[in-house]
Amino acid sequence: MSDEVKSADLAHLIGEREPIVNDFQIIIATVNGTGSQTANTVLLRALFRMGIPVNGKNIFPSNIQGLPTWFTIRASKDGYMARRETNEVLVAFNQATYAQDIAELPEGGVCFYPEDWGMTPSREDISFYPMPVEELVGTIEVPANLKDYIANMVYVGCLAAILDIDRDEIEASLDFHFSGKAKPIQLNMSVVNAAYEWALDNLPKTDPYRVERMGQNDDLILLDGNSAGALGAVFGGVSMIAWYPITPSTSLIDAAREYLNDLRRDPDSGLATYAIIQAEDEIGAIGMVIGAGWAGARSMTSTSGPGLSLMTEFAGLAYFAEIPAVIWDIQRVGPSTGLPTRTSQGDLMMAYFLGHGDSKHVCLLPATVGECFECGWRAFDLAERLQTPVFVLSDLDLGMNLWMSDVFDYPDQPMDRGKVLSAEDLERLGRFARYEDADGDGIGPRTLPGTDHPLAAYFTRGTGHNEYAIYSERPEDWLANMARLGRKFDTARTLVPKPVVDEVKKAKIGLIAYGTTHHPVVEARDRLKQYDITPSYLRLRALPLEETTRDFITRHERVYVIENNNDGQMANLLHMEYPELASRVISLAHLDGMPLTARWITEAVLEQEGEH
Amino acid sequence: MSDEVKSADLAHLIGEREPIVNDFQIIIATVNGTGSQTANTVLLRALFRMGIPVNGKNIFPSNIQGLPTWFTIRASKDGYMARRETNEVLVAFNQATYAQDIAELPEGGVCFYPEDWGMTPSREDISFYPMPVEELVGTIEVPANLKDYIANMVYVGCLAAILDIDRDEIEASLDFHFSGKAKPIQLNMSVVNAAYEWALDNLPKTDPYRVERMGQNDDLILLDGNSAGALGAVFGGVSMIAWYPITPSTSLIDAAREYLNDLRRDPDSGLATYAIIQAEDEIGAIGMVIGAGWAGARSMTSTSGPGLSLMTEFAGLAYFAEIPAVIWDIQRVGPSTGLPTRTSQGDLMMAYFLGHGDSKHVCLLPATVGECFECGWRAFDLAERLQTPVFVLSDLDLGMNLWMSDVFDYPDQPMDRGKVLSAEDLERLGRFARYEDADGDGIGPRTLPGTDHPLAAYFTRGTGHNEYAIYSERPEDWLANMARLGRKFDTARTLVPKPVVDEVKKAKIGLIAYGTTHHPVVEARDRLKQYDITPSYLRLRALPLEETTRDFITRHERVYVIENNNDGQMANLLHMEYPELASRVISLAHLDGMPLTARWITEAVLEQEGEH
Amino acid sequence: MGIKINEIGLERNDYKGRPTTLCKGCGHNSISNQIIAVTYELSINPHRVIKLSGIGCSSKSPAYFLGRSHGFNALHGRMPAIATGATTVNNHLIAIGVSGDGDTGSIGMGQFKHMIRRNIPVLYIVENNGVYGLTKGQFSATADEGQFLKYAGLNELPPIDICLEALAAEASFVARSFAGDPTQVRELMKAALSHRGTAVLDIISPCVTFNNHEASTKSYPYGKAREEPLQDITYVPYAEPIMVDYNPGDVQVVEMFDGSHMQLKKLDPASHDPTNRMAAITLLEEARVENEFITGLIYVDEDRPTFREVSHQLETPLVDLPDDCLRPSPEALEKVMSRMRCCH
Amino acid sequence: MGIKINEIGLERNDYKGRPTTLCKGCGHNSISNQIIAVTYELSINPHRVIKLSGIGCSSKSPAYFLGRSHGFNALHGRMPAIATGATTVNNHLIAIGVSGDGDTGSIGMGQFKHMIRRNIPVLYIVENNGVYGLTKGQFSATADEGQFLKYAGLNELPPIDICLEALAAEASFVARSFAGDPTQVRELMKAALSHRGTAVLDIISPCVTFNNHEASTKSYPYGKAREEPLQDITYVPYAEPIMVDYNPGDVQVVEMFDGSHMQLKKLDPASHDPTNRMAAITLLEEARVENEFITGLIYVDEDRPTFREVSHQLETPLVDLPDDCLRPSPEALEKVMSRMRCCH
Ligand SMILES: Cc1ncc(C[n+]2csc(CCOP(=O)(O)OP(=O)(O)O)c2C)c(N)n1
Ligand SMILES: Cc1ncc(C[n+]2csc(CCOP(=O)(O)OP(=O)(O)O)c2C)c(N)n1
Ligand code: SF4
Ligand code: SF4
Ligand SMILES: [Mg+2]
Ligand SMILES: [Mg+2]
Repeated sequence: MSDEVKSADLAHLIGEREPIVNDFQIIIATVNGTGSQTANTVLLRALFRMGIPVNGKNIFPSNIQGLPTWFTIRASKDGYMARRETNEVLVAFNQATYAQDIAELPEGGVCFYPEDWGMTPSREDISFYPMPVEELVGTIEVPANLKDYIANMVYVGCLAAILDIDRDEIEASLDFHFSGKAKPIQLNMSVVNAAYEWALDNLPKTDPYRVERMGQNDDLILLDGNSAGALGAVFGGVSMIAWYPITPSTSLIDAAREYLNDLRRDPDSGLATYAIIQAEDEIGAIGMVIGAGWAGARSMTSTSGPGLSLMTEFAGLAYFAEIPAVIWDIQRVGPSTGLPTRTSQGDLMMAYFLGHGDSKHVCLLPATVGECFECGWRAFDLAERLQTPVFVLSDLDLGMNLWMSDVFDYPDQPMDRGKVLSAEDLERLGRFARYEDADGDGIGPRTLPGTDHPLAAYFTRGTGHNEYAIYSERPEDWLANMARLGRKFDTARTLVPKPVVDEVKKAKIGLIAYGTTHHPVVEARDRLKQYDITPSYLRLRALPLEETTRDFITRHERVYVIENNNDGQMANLLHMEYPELASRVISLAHLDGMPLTARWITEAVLEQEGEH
Repeated sequence: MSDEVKSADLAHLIGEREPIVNDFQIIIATVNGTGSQTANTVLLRALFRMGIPVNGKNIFPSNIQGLPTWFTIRASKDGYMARRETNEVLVAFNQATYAQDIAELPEGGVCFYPEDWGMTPSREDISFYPMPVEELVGTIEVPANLKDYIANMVYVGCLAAILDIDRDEIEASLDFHFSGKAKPIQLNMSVVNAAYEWALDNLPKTDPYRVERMGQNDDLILLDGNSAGALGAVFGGVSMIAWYPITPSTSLIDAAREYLNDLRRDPDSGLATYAIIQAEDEIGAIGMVIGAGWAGARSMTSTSGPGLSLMTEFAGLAYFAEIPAVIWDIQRVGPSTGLPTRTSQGDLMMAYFLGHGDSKHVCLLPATVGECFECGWRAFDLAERLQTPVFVLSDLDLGMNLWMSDVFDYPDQPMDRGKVLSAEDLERLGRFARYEDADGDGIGPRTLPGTDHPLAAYFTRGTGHNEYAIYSERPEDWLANMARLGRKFDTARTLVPKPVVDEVKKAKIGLIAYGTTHHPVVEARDRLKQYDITPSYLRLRALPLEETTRDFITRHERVYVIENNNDGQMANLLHMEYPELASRVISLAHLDGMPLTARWITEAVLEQEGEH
Repeated sequence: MGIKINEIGLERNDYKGRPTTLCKGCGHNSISNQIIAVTYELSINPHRVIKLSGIGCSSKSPAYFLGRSHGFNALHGRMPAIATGATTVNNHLIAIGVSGDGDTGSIGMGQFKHMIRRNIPVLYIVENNGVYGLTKGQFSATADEGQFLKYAGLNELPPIDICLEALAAEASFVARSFAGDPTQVRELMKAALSHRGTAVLDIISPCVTFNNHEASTKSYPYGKAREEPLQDITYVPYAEPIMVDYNPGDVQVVEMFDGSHMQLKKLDPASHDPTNRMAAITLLEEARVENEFITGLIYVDEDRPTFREVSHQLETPLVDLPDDCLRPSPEALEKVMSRMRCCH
Repeated sequence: MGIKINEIGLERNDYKGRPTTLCKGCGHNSISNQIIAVTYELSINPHRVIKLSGIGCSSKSPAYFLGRSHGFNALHGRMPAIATGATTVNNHLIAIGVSGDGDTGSIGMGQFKHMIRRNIPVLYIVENNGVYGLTKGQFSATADEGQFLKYAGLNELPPIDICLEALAAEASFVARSFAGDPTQVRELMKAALSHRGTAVLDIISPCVTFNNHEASTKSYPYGKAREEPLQDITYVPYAEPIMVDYNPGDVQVVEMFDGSHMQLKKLDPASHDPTNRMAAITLLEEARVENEFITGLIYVDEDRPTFREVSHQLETPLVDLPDDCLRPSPEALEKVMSRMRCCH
């Protein structure tokens, strides 16, 4: 039966209300460890394949099995990727939370639930769709241990029927999920079909929500930021990864392992041309990365807050001894162990200043999976060019959730290995001073261990040193070295990705955001239009800051810095960096573990502007 | 022979030039590991006992034996305690550096040197005093292994003769140094006397420098900041110290061990009523401190930059789980291992924000040994009242050098053990919520392990929690808890030591300093008077900041923040804290390993003011 | 009516904690239950106990027992430091530490070693499952060499032996057990709670979600099939008389520091003497070579003093000292000052 | 005229470093000299060597030898991580790590253990003096129990045994020596440099400034008086033939991974077999009990593969791979993308 016909059949069932098409949010409430992930991602991908802008977010507990977990899928014809506070369509698959889940539905909302619970609809103002889960699963031949798991396909089928999701796309998504393995695809699909047919015959549609195919998504992909970052690192030529498991960073390493296994084997021997070391802890991990970077390999680690804390001392060493390294921080909620499975932008200040004494670091701030990919390779160019650790600050929302993206572009420039002197170079130059600023960019030349030349060797140390890397306590040497590091940091300003500016003519106010906060800001700007507020927008993509940002602030009377942390850390950095402009820089920061929403931002800005 | 007569005898020898009395700086250049410390401190103490304001600074290498080391003694009739760049009187006791040392003497300077080297005076414009060291030492009965050591007493004797230092005070100082042990006192004194006599007979005085007794110093002491801090901690009732050796912090623990051994033994059994644990590293040290603080004991650690870096993760836990702890950071030059034996104020920013996520800490900023003593005990009151780690940021200059101070005042208030509920309290209240803000000060009540009541127990964790310390991932709980921590931090603002303000009527500019930078600022303000610049002065004594500082900045057009680090960290914090005033807050920061001088500050301010 | 109560009038329920959030069947849950049983049976007053842990599924478990005891879920691998600090200032507390193989064997190796070296009085339980449970199944330092796991792939590094590491650091009480052998776990826990210093209990505690297949030496099937108890252990509280109902040769009686006893019924004639350190080390090395899964008491030394004792520290808990013992008198300060005064 | 040069035409001076700043007579200086002698005699090309260390007097010493080799004076206790990273990406480098007893036994315990577990190819020297030299004489974790020091007072904790710790972590080469026995130090170093994985050399290296009194087992007087060498060791380079000039029973020949040999002339009949791990462990435990100062080769296993080998990593150093091997082709990316594309 073709989609057209089917939807026609359904049409007459729809109540009086205007249909709402491709513009609502689904929330699926389940118990973790029951395998609902497959069902949820398949639903998400099916909508994606229908060309509908979608974004999925997994809101899961720090636990392995038995606790409540939610998955939201937002379909947005306008292409908004941010989370929304309200969910119109609920799949109540968790008995422990359904009362609360239902209570939170807006008027006119929808609730799918297992009729097996024998629960009686508690609200008049929403559409209830009972689902005979056990019965439907019972009709299919399933190994006992898969029953719970497969049961999730029942809601996939029912949603498909009621919301008009194309079953071919569901099948295609299952095919993608099980990378073509016929058996599981067929098994899951049979449940989907059974549920679908049953729903068509038994559930008169009483709600206005449905989806419709939109333009093709041919050049789009659906991916999580951690996979994208890992892939980027692989195309950045990473050779050594040392890490220690921690949520939400682990999946970046898992992805890197798979990609490297595919793409970095020696054709003849089949041996790995890379190394991945699961270290004993994060101190070991970053130490290994620094050792490898010192020896000349592109090496990286990935961690989250607690691990970053443990890397503090080594970060200072790498900064001061000037050793390239790439450190990904997939931010979760802190302080301390905090909320390990919730998202935040709370490590910004720490990463920027990581280490005792006076140290400052280059930080990249990806906002999309596309930028995760780009940071993946570009971080190495920056680290080797600047001979310094580069921090990539992603977060749980970007790293672990599925986002739409254009296909990734191949790096548009060859690898920049920085100033490395070969034996030939040394022969030609006849001299070598490791920390000499010959080019005025603050960057000295380095040599790699194993370079076969009597001049090649130098002694790397975290202690005070002169241009020849020789230990020195002389005040002049210390001053000169710190001054050079300052010049190098200024060079960094010119090399890191520039902010993206969307200037609105005559706008009095501006917004500044970075990372995932970008998505709700885009939506919030549209909402603010209704209030005749049309702020300019600057999205930061890196630290240290450069002139673009200063100029942007200068051109506006008030600049709101929107971020997902408690203390307004980026606003603080802007105050420090531009004291003369600090009075116009206003912090709008909020952190409760959830990604920011357009609503919160809109209201925060309105409240502020009300005061003006 | 009485002082009067003697100085009379000397008088006629003095050249044409005006005598310069009690206002010059001596520098003693030696090789480390040769035991010149005794000689130097004895000299310092002798002048101190003569009632002359003095300050001594030991400029030593990160090494045990054989490298150059310098000791400067400044006599200042005006009572300035800061280092000065120029040294008028040199004791050239190190062959490796004497050429340089002599070259650095100002015109009219003085040089004492061992004639044994057979060196020929290289400059006309300074007074040279050769000393027959070997010959003089030869005349005395000394065990061979003490010869080098005792040789240092030769310059003590010669300086005494030429500069007119009272030998009785030298003897008294030796007596103090060897706590009354007759043999070493007599042995050293005999060399001093021999050299003294010889100098009187053989060295015609050709320089203008001399000392004269000034008013009595009866109620003054001469002490290093680490000893003062340790003593303060003991009078703060510290019961547990866990530490790991690191320069320049080690001597604080050594002093604490001695004081505790004296003052904290059980009268009956003679057993220790305290514990000192040399941990395996700084992570262990702070962990032990937190464990002890959680269990209800006043516990502390002391470290320096690298150790502080390692404490990052635990600092975040203590902040978020709200456990009292006291951490001393005797700052040395960073980044990284940096200059382990040089002073700095470079850990300020790091200590304030130590930990990932959004954490902020209470920091005390002692400027004098008296304040080290006070911080020693007050830090515990603050830590237990606020249930949070308190950082005391001293530095190498304050911690390891000898400073004059008034005798210390006994704590003016009983120990504040904070909100601790006993079994009786629980019985009375009938309920217990660990993180409930009943009093509106953001501080909840705590119970100690071992409290014999069914309600007493709670579960301490670094993960998100509700008022009952129960694990929670609910956004509302997270927000509420962080909001309460914010209120608690505001309470801290009201409890930490207030800044010391010296307001100058109608002054357009103000200076802000903290810690040891205070001393050169005092002198610089006097110097600036000559240029009709009379800035007001605010000395910060703690973080977080409070209104006094905001008001001070508001009252002045330009405020210069003077500090001994590279990045102007306190200026940065002020920019963050007071964005609306940031444009008037100007950073004057300098770090080369040496304490700041009045000259540098004066010139820096003049240069800035020139621009205005 | 007639709810069982123990000597101090508490029910078993008074020793329970919050409902577990660990997976059904997780070995850690069974260990939590043994802790509840043991503390109940020994009539330990919950308020005297502190529950300490690092980070991991294992480290979560203290929330699931002894709800009336103070708990401290610290940082990954850092529980030994917390235990050291807390017991040093209050040695009357009974410290029960729960860690995991990752928490102890990987990130925590250093602190584990030095806690043992100081002989800090704590029952230190390693819930050893050969994987990182909470982070979803990576290999830990105790994973079997050559083992394959769905997510982590193949492990080609040799496992560290928690017990051997403990012995190398001069542990005074070392035992190994199996979550599937609750009786032995209980008797060993009782003895460990009577021990003078650090008691290391390496309990194989299967992770049913990530590492429970036969091939794994940390699985239930393997444990059930292969466990070789060294002794039949009976703990005899101080109060009760020891009755040796078989000929002395077959039983070894170990007197614990608090006067209670362990009765060790030897299970084979040429059996192990747990008071002999050399024998203990050899035993472990042989078991490694033969890959035998031996359980029971491996080593005990009740004579080794604790850190507090070697530090000549007062027996009274430091936290119980009145403020005036903590802060010396004004006279004391005056004395110190006068010694320093310019001209005394 | 006739300056001695080695096979690759370098003088002994080419192996020297900057002048030492350590105390006169410090054991560490003599060890530096042996490193210079050994690398010179073995004609090792200095540019192939990397010198790694942590923090301490011992860790300063790499500045004082092999001035033509890259050096990395890292962080306190963290040199093993640096060694792991550097050798993993360039296994053609010859890594010489110098650490101290504090650097390894206290703060560095965890990294030390896990480096050994991975069998990272590095000659890991512990210059063991029982104190923290650079911070002026506190006790380290290897200090003698019951020892008294001027500044630190009395040590009442048992020492950890670097060699036993190494063995527990499955070290494949473990030896102990004495800075006062340069010949043995040299032969052991040569063998260690031919070893496949981690070679742990625990060298008692007296601190003349803080811990050199007779009573200390880490002093020259004690070492001179009490050293009991296990074997008479001769290293035979690959090139040279082994000549067994005494009856086989008295000599044990160990073939190293690179084809060179160690000739171990047994010094007493019932002597130690360094290829037997159990024997090695027992030997150390006996020495501890009897407090004997045994030196020599304690354990060696040339069959244990390195981390690179078990990781199935290419033999070619990763740093030598051309950029186009590092960055996969545009086609490769296109292939990955097409798999992800919405509708492939
Ligand atoms: C510093 C730090 N690094 C990493 C983590 C992430 N993490 C949480 S638990 C865990 C491992 C737990 O393994 P184990 O100790 O064996 O406990 P199990 O879950 O197996 O019982 C890790 C790596 C963390 N919480 N802190
Ligand atoms: C993180 C950190 N903590 C403490 C120190 C101070 N420190 C420098 S060397 C050293 C101990 C060195 O002892 P050891 O390793 O035995 O070397 P030795 O000087 O005895 O040769 C310490 C504690 C440091 N540099 N870094
Ligand atoms: S994941 Fe494994 S260790 Fe964690 S709770 Fe589940 S079964 Fe237990
Ligand atoms: S202090 Fe000791 S270890 Fe350090 S250099 Fe001197 S003798 Fe050697
Ligand atoms: Mg585990
Ligand atoms: Mg040492």
